[in-house]
Amino acid sequence: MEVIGKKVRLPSPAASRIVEADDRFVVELERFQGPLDLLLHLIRSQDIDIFDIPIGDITEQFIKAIEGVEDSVSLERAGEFLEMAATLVRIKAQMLLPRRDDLLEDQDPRSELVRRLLEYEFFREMAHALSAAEAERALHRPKGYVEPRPSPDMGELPLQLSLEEFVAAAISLPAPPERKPHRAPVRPVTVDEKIDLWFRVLKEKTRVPFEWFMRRWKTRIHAVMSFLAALELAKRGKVRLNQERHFGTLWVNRGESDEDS
Amino acid sequence: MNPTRIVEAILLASETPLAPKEIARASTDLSTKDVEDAISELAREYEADDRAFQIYPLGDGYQILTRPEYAPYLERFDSITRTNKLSRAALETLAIIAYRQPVGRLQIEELRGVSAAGVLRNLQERGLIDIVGRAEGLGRPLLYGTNEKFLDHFGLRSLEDLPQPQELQIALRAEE
Amino acid sequence: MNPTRIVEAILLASETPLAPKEIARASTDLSTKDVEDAISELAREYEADDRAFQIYPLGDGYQILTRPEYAPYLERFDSITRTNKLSRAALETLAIIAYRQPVGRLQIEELRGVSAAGVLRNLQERGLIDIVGRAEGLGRPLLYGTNEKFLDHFGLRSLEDLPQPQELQIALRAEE
Repeated sequence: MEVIGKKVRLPSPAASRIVEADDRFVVELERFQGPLDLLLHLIRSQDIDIFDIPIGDITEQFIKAIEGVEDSVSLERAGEFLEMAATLVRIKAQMLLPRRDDLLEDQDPRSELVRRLLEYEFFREMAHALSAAEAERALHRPKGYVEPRPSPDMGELPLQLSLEEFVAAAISLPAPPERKPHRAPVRPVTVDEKIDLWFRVLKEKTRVPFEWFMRRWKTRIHAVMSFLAALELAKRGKVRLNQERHFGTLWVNRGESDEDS
Repeated sequence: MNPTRIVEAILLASETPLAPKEIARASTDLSTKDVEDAISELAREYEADDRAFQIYPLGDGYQILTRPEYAPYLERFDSITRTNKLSRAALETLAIIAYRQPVGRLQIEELRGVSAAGVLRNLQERGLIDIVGRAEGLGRPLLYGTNEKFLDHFGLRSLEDLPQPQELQIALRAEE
Repeated sequence: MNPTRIVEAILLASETPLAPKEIARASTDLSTKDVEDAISELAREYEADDRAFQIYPLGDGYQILTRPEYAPYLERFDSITRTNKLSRAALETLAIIAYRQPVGRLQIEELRGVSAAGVLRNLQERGLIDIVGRAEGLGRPLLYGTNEKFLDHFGLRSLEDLPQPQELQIALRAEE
């Protein structure tokens, strides 16, 4: 007998690259299923060793790719991308920090992310295999017209159900499913906005602890953007960052030439 | 490709009877005459092979249908495959309706976390529930309740005789 | 009546794949074994006669379907419907459910890094997944699993027809 139910085959590795390595900084976010998909694209399209991700470069590329994310996708999806940006920045910061002696040598801050990426990649490949199986199955059509037949009168079928069974079913009804917790919409925030804020604050004070910024906004994305803004300003020489001791307060100091932006 | 086989595939897969002229559109190599010949050829084959189906003319089209002598088997098959027992989904839905009536579809779906449309139809066909009204508000959704047949089945005189065990979740308990 | 013909009539008149056990209910003289023999016999006949259709195994059941080589001829008929292709989000979510079932929404969201509520509702409406239980713990979240219709949609006999994770490791390494 001929069989549809052949084993599903995996796509060839080449076919599994969803997007070619076109200009990798111009990515249309809608093409990606989410932050993991985008991240995998950046890694695979540049032949980067997934077990040794250059987190600085990738973070920069990722943030560049999601610039203006709030305009191109829904707020909920934007939040998903921004959350990943926050994770990347955190990993990057952890890699920069000096290793504490009490931490194990193999505690690579990237390992959890790598595990998630490989796991996601597995299911992404599976989705490809399923898609091929779906297309093959769709070549077969069932009988289009099935003669209507008088349906047996259900009302006349004897019903086997005791009151005990009925009450038992009522008792076993679980409590209603959990409601999705309401997520406060994330107000989109940009690095530029934070840069302006640093300038304004540093007009009045010569130096500000980074935590002072963190305290004012509870959401992670504000912290991330503030941090990125501080890094950007340090790069441009507008501010100096210093830390008096490891794991101590990170100070943002007014730079020497801070006349304008 | 053999035109007779193309016609066979189309006749099987079509939801409506198709006229030879329409079938001929499947391929530029196919004339209406070819299709008519193919249909005659298929009818002869099905007859000679004693198939359980045949090609029947309907309006100006044709369709593959089972032969009438198999109708009793189909009927028996239908009535046996429908069971005398309620599915788990139907049973739970019936419980929600019995304890919360009058109740709308959305409330039932919220309590069970799944779509209730099919189950509600099934319970109505079995005659255990009725539409008892409409709610206020958007779209004025239908409200369901149990009926006489439901009470009769369990030998209850009224809904007040429905047991109210302690273990019933709050949403189903009678309001004090 | 010839049991092979009864089975043929029932298979032709069904909209969904049928298991031999179900088909056997059509007649008291029909055992599951008889039905299985009849299905093999019919498949041999359709093969020998070069019919445009064949009997295909899908999940636990069997269904008469057109052969793939006729698909191009069926495309231009409005009366022959095509099943809509699933979105990538739906396919990825189904892949996770197929391998990790029973699995809850939060696990799916963790794996894909995106919200799953809309996709899950969509897959449930298409009948490709079922709620198969509830997890322990806070809120007792719903757990999802694949069903017979899932197997049918992808032309699978069982979940074992899906690639094994080990096979994929090779694909992963090959790409590095």
